[in-house]
Amino acid sequence: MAPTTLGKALNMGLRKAMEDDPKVLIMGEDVGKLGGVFRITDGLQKDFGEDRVIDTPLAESGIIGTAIGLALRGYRPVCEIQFDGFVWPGYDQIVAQLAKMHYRSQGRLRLPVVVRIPFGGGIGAVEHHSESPEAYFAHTPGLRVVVCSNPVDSYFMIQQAIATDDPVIFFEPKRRYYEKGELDTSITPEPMFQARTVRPGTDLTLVAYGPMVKVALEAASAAEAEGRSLEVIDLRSLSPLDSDTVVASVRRTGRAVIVHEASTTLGIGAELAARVTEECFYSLESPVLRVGGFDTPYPPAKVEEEWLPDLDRVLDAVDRSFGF
Amino acid sequence: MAPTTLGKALNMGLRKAMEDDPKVLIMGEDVGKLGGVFRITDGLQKDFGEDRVIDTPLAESGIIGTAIGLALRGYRPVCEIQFDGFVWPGYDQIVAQLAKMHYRSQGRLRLPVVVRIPFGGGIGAVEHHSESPEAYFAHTPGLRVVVCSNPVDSYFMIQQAIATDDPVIFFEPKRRYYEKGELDTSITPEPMFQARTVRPGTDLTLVAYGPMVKVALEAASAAEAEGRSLEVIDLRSLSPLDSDTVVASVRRTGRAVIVHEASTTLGIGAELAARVTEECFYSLESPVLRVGGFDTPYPPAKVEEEWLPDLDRVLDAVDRSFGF
Amino acid sequence: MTTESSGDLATGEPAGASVPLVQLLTPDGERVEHPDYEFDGTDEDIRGFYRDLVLTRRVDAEGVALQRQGELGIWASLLGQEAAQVGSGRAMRPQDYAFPTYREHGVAMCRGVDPVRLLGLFRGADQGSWDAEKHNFHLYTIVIGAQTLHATGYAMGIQRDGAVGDDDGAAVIAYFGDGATSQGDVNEAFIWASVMNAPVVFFCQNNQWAISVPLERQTRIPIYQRAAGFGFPGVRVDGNDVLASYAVTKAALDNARTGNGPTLIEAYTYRMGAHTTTDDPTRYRVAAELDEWKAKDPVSRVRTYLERNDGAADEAFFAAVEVEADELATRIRRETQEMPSPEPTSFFDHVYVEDTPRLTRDREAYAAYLESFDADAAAVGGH
Amino acid sequence: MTTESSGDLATGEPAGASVPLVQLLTPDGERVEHPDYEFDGTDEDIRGFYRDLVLTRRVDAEGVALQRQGELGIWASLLGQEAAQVGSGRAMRPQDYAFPTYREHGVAMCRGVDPVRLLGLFRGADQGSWDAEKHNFHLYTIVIGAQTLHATGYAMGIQRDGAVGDDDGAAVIAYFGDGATSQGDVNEAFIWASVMNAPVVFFCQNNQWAISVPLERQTRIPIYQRAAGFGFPGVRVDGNDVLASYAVTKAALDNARTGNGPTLIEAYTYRMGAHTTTDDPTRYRVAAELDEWKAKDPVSRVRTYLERNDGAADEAFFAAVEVEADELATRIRRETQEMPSPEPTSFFDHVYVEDTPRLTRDREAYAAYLESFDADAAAVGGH
Ligand SMILES: Cc1ncc(C[n+]2csc(CCOP(=O)(O)OP(=O)(O)O)c2C)c(N)n1
Ligand SMILES: Cc1ncc(C[n+]2csc(CCOP(=O)(O)OP(=O)(O)O)c2C)c(N)n1
Ligand SMILES: [Mg+2]
Ligand SMILES: [Mg+2]
Repeated sequence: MAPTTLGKALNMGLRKAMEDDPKVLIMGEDVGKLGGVFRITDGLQKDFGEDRVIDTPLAESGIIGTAIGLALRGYRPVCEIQFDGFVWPGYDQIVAQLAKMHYRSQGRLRLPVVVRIPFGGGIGAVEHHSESPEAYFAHTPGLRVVVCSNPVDSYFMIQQAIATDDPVIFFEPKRRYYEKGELDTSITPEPMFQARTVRPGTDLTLVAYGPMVKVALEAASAAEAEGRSLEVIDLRSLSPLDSDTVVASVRRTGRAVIVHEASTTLGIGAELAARVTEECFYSLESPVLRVGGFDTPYPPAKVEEEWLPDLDRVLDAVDRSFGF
Repeated sequence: MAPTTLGKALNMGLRKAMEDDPKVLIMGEDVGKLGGVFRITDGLQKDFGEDRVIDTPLAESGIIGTAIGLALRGYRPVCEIQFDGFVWPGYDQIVAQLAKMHYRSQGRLRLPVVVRIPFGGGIGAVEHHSESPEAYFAHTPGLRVVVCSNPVDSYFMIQQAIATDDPVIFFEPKRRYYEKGELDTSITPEPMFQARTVRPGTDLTLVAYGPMVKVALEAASAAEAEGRSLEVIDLRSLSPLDSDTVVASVRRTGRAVIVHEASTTLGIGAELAARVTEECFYSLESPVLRVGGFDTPYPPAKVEEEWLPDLDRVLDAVDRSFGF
Repeated sequence: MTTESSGDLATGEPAGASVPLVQLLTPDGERVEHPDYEFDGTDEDIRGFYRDLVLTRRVDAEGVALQRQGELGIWASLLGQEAAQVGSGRAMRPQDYAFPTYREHGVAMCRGVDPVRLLGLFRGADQGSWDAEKHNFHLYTIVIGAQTLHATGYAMGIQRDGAVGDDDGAAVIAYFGDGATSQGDVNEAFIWASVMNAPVVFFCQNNQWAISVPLERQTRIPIYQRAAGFGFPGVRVDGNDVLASYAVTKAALDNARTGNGPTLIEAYTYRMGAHTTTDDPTRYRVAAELDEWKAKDPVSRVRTYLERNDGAADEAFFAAVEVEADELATRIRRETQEMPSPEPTSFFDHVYVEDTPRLTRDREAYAAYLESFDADAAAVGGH
Repeated sequence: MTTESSGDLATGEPAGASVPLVQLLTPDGERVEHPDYEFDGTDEDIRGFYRDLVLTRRVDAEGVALQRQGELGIWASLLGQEAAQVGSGRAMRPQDYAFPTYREHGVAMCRGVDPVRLLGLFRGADQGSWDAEKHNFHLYTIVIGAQTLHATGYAMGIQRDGAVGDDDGAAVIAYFGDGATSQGDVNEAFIWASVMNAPVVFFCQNNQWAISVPLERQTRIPIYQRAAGFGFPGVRVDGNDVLASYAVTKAALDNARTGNGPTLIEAYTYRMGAHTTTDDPTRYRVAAELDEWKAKDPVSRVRTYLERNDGAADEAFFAAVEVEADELATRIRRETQEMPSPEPTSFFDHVYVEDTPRLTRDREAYAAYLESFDADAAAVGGH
């Protein structure tokens, strides 16, 4: 048990997966000597060799497409997409091939491919380096989509994702890479495709994932000071979307606010709002409210803090919810 | 005024746009001599020449990417994507370039590019030929997304799309290409980015677009026989999503059902349900219900009729709505 | 390998011009020599090819007919491309793996796939129902070019398995068309294969057309010369010559399996039929072109050879092949007509290896919904 | 055009091997002859280049310094690539159009873009604030390779405008790196340009690295040879030689503008600094490499030439350039520090040419929300 950063926990989880299964490969741009631009694969090529940690040519479609071929040959490739905004050249291979091949083959072929995507903003970066494209993947049947938010989950979820026989899009909250938490690698992890209540409460359900979990927890603390008890749920799995956990909570609290960085329109919050409303219609005391990025492209870094959901905007939504 | 198929109306609209503005170009696979696999560009290369109707190499990224360059040079390219399922290789150029260049340039550069996508199922086709990818575009700020559902709209909307200075993703309901309607080309069209109430009603608001408008109208007729008055709205514009028209209707009717072929999770119905619930919370007598494709890849043609929303599934949802 | 110097490339020599191609059997059925390639088989092998060609053509004709009769939704005919497919397909060893497009019916048959299995996809009953891993023949890929990357990745897997390097090594063959050469994916596959020195053969059937778009819209030089730009050999073979297609593919696969990396083969051929049964080629090409290619028919030249060379094949042989083809056609027809449609709730299956809770719920709800109609029907009738 | 025969391509000659490149000014400052290319300018022109090189390098150094001091979020240094950029940039005519990556600061300056404008993007104040159409210099493109298709499409527009064919024609130049050659988009751009015979020059600055990934991972033959596979000429130029970079680019642009189609230029150079200020090259490359390239420095060889050739330039000239560079650096620094941040609600602007109703509403609501803090603050303080 030691304080470990989220990024380091991912690195440890990858290492563990590679040790446990010789079929696990890592591939992507700069994942070798450099260890990735965020150092998540640091040291792995040195220890596992160039055959297992592959610096690829600079082309995302090639990365995903060859990973599919490697998976068909029995390997378990873990692809790194350098930044969220660079996944699109590989998108056809993800949505038209990776997502559908198991289905197309009536279950004969399995595609245990993990696509790691550092995502989200708040790091002062230039264009294409701060996107939150999770909804594009969660709308695609055949993909599993998960997001980690803390070191413990990062360590275990990356291993669980690699062990999954379906393709998994694995989102990593890049602005939390350097945040620390206690990591006990000896515990038995919870199942990956489930949401987790990270703070119990009675008055309103606050749902978040990835980088926004921290903000949600801070909002719950702040609200407590005003006498409001907020239950915070870390979604963790966006596909399958564990709405059941949220529904159960909202049946108790009667109110819900969902937070994410992605543009609000057609973000995960839309789906969650639709489901929760349908399943909790008579328990709801106010409509499910969404706090998301605005419906604009991600803005220049100097105004990203204004664009991104933050403590104040979450509390504002909580206020509005209670105002109904 | 003559009975005209939806496909022919599009062809006429394209011709008119090319006559009106010499900067309008058509580009895509097989759009020349063949007139496109659906003949939507039939005869245009013969009359406007190979410089204005361009059979491109077989690559969607190339089509969109060069269209962007042509637009920067002052042209107004209309790109045809042969089938919905083949847009993904061009997706990076659409979401990372086309959608963002106006924003990136603080409004200096304009990208009047239209991307025509025949979409949807029900035509007995093989894989990748029956997809409904509209939500992937509507979640992308910077794109405008419209869908036509009848010959009159098709004729005018394609011209309006071409006249728009923003990029427009133009969805065409391929299974309705051969359906006829009266087309009077001399009327003044309505603005494009607005929904239209195509059948007034008082008891429930039924929302659809593209191929499902016909199904919605049939459902309204069937429901009338059971004494239920359904208001049918053709959304037409998915981005901007004209939820105001829907909200106004639901405030009167108290109930809403939304129908689309795309997989339900994170489909347009999710966004509409979230917005309508938020804005009509106290008017709603039941939750907004969604009738969509299931959360699976599009299935083989022999079972597509079971997969697709149809009259019965719409009526079933209407029943469920009234059952709340 | 015969590759052209690039000196003429820069001049923009037309892509279809009379470029030297590897030919071992002329359209007139004469066997000819080539400095780099020879066909090392026997007349028995050639009889085997003949049988493959005839059966392939018959299956294809049956596909067209079944579509016309409404048994299939669509069919992609390979008419004219039989030799390219049989030659390359027969050049594979059991351990080799093929990644096809949607038109490789002849290759499929060489890999032991029952042709009825191919029809299911075109009927709309499934999306490819053969066991890819049993036949080392991947499912059909419809998105143009995508499979070339899968093939390259698979070949990288072979490298990692240590299954490349000597004569027993394995290799991969990726099929694609002339139009496909324009896709980014195909060019990325060339890069990967070249940089990784992966054991993969890129087999391009240049049938001159991508639906209505002629070759000149995809390239201004012969396709096989593309390989030189990526640093590996390219060769043009007479795709209507089964012996040459076999010999060239075999050499390339052996090159790959022994660790010498990728080759691009351009099988120069012609799509004699429509792109698919929904296509109308009269809109974009002239009949004379077809006549020209009829003279180069891939099947008849083998028959001529076998007939002309005493003892190579007798009447009984030809008759037997004919009977076999007839029987195959009859069986295909029957089994296609009898092919069951998928169950109404089958589309919920295999979205994932393990169902999600929601899929399970949706399937159950939908089954109940469907049952309600039966109940309704038994009572008053539904909507 | 000098292109290699492809005979050696197939043998897999290493991509960085000693391949003939066009050089007109040696690292020692000697002018040399080349059979196909000559520099037709005067010493005054060379002094102009020198000034451009020095100013470019100074702006770049200032970018690095400003980032270190927290004024910029990141900076992509072009150190070592000045000659490739100034040579090619100066070869453009006013009517030509450039599509850059994120590193073409030198080209930008040749196109008359005030370097302060370049810093806004790296500061996070904007995403490129110069007027692309005024300078015929497009905004920086960060997604690798995407701009090569824009360039090709723009060139197709020039064709349609009838602005190609004679000496007054216009041409386009697309910049990209060695890593970019692996992207599908770049290869598709090659295909389009070749098939359409578009007036576009592909200018690849092969700086040997794509972040930490060495050239061998992108290609196994020299990059300029890629063009032969697409049927147009490719040439490798000494990218550290401003005269050769100028001459080769000018010839290629003139070829394009007169209707002779595309050319691929590989400017063989070296990224002497880190990939960006956030990169640490010590993790992946050895210092000796840098030393080797320091000997080929693109700026000092021009200075040597000017110093050695009596009358070409005097002390006063060098001193004046130095003063100008200092002043430019000072101005950039000041203007960057003073650069205003965008208004908090500015991100609602220019999503579309015309605001959507929802954007208008969101902007208003957000403005009101922001104002509520001021009000709160005036009263008791917000959350
Ligand atoms: C990405 C993509 N775009 C478009 C299509 C539609 N399409 C199907 S076949 C075809 C032409 C293919 O030509 P070619 O590669 O020469 O193969 P051929 O059909 O001639 O065998 C096209 C455009 C597709 N299947 N995939
Ligand atoms: C599509 C895409 N993938 C990944 C990246 C991240 N990235 C930025 S620069 C770079 C390396 C580019 O190398 P090269 O093309 O040689 O240009 P250089 O930076 O050396 O000038 C990478 C991988 C990107 N910008 N775009
Ligand atoms: Mg073809
Ligand atoms: Mg580089």
